[in-house]
Amino acid sequence: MNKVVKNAAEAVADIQDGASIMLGGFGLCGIPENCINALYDKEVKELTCISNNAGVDGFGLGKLLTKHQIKKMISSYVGENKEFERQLLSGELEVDLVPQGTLAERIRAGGAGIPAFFVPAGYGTEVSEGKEVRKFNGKPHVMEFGMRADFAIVKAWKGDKSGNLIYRHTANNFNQPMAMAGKITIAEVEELVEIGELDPNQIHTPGIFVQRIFQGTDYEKRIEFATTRD
Amino acid sequence: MNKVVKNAAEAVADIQDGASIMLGGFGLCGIPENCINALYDKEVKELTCISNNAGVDGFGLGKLLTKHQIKKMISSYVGENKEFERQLLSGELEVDLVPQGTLAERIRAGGAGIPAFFVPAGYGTEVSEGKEVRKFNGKPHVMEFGMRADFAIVKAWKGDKSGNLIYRHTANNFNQPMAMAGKITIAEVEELVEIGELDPNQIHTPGIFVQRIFQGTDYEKRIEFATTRD
Amino acid sequence: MTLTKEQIAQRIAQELKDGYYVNLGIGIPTLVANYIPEGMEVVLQSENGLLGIGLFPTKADIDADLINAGKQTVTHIPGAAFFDSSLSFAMIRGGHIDLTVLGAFEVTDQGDIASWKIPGKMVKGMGGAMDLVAAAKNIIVATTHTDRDGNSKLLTKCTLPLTGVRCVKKIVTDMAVVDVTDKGFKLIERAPGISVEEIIAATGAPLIVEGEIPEMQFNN
Amino acid sequence: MTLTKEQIAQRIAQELKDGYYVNLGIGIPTLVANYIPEGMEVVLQSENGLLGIGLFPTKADIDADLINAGKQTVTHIPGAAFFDSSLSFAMIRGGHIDLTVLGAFEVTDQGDIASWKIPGKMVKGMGGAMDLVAAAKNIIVATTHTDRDGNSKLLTKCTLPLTGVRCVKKIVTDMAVVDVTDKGFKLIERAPGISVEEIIAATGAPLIVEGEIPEMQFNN
Repeated sequence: MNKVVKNAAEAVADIQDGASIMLGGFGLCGIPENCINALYDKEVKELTCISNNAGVDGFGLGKLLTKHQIKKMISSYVGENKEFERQLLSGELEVDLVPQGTLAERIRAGGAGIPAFFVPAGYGTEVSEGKEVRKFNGKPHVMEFGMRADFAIVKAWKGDKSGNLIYRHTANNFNQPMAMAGKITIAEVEELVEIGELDPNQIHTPGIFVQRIFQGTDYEKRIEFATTRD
Repeated sequence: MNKVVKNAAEAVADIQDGASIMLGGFGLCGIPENCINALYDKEVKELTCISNNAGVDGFGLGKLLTKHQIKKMISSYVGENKEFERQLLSGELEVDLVPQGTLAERIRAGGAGIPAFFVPAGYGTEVSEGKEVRKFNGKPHVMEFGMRADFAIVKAWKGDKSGNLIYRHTANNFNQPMAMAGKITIAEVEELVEIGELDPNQIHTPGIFVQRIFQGTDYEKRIEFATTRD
Repeated sequence: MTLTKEQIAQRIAQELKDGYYVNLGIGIPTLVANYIPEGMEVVLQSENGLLGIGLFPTKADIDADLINAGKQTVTHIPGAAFFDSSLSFAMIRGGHIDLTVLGAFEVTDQGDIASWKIPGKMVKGMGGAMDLVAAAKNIIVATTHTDRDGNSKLLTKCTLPLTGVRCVKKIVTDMAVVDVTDKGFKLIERAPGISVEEIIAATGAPLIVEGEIPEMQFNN
Repeated sequence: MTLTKEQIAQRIAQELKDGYYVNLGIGIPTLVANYIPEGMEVVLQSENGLLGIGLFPTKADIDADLINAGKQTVTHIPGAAFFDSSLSFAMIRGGHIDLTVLGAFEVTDQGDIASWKIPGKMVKGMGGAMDLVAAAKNIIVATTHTDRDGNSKLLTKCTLPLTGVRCVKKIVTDMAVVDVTDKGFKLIERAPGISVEEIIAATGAPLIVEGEIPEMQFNN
């Protein structure tokens, strides 16, 4: 069982045009920088990307937009990105907007073998158009579907060679549910350690969910809004 | 915001006859011993207990059975308990058997505001009788409902005074989802520490889910099947 | 005179209670954190996975792995917890948050809210707003009473795409505190120096006015 | 001669592949862990919240907080992970387990299985069996071919309450290895010294027999 790959290029080598890919991160926090760069270099196209956000101009998923590699985005919030806006308004890019909690739960459900579930979010809005609505305890709920993807690409703080992952602070976000939902899950980590070095009680993502892992390099960890009190 | 109570007696003081209570643990592993003993001493009756198992004769929930305090059990497996069997066969006790994964998910869903969801488990068996069945991707699934309880009583390894909990090894089991699903959640912990002593990245149950917490005493931690290799 | 953003936040802070878990939206709602009464313990949840938001960091403490839902760098308080997005929204959807404060383009006297999309202009997405409004026990909207053109944001029907229906409980604007009741908008307080008539004129829906309407009180 | 429990387990172990994540039920299935081929990495999942079951502990190492789904004390391997029951069944339901081995009272040539309840006698509950059989990609049943009275456990229809339908892929008994195919039971191997005729006689459903049926091979 060898899950360790050399680098991002090897990890994404079999991602083909037209693939669906989940990418962890919230804004630029906890995004799999190495793999995004590798997808950029590889010039794979027609991608369906499931990611809470779409990066910023020229960084994160915004990088893939510059080469028109993304056909469709499934996200909850896609502000902060002018090229994105341009492609959306010109019809080059398809966007499916999903409430953030529903998005997170659809991903978890996909990984957990739950094909559908009901949530209150979106009832009475355009999000519920065409969807099954049912009342529970007198309150209307919308049926939503579990979601999987050909690949899930996540970024963790530490990982071991059997694929166990630990995230740091708010860089966890969508990485943890997405790791469950990839047909193939690729994890890039800041520090790859030997098997047995992580405390089994502190694993956020057990290794069973991860098929490939490598230690990333040169993390830029760009900050969107550096806000300080001094 | 003072969540700390003195002991189990204070923690369960307002649990009334007829209450529904979730109790964490798998077999005897990770059960809230102190609170079970307090419920036994308090002689509260007509309880609906949601717990994966029903303890053994005279220990864990088996103790409450000796005083006929339980009206109904919702569990996945109730072996290892002769008094339980007797009360069930004599009709003194009502039992609702739920597949273990469905039980865990119903509890999580209850805590997560998901009123209903679909699972494959139980389709074609007596578990799916009278339930809505629907095919997803060609495979039949059964609709199951989220579950909450008046009280959830969980046992953790460490907890802080704001209710953050960390479980140890397989003593986590149902404690973590149940902590989310109590209208009032009571946590007993082996070690109660000051706020700030737990690493925020290692919290299993964030304090928002916990309304009362105390440090338990005299944990017996009885072992059902001590199996050794020597 | 109409309130400043800071005063709106200050008035909303008066709705806080000890032990509350609160989710503050982007904009004016974020400012509420600055006015938590001394000695009161209020824990702020950030839907990107943090319970226990602290102050903004010093330049030296800035950490790219620690941001709020507005993508600003933050710190965490002692006793904080980090978690993933699905657990974060389990908290929200499951009703574990005591109070949600968010901004709005429009609110109706039924409690409907429009806050995420202006057709024809850019659509940024709803983020977590739809989940928050659909599930929170208690929702306060922080907004100006009218838009830049003087049109009321308090209406009988939203003209913009909805974020949620029948969910808003209270509105704190730069002119008034308005409750959303079964019978519609009810005026609770006025901004200092603003008359009931001015508020009625600025409100695009019937407004229940019972007895004397007190001015908002600010302690500092 | 019919196989011992250990030999059934040993034969099932031949179905393992490097890198497999496996859930072993109580009884004969648990014994499969003793026959994992040397050098092969197989990770055992326990549905009570452990990925990476190790050996049974020494008396000195016994830990009440570390048990398997059969409530026996165990240890964990390096690289193990602990988690709660809902995540554990997310793994199972989500199809992340490569192989599930479990016992049965009855199995049909459609792949139906009855394994949890004998009406009139005690009902202990299904535990995690229904979740496992409904979701596993690959399910092997470990059982004796007949019950104590000589009645076949391999049938065209279960007489006992079902655990799951159309889910079992392969059955390893003390007499034979039988695949559950679209066309029904198909004999794959015989226990050493057991004839095809004996197996047919002990099987309560049609059995497809094509060509020579080899004897099971045991390396030790």
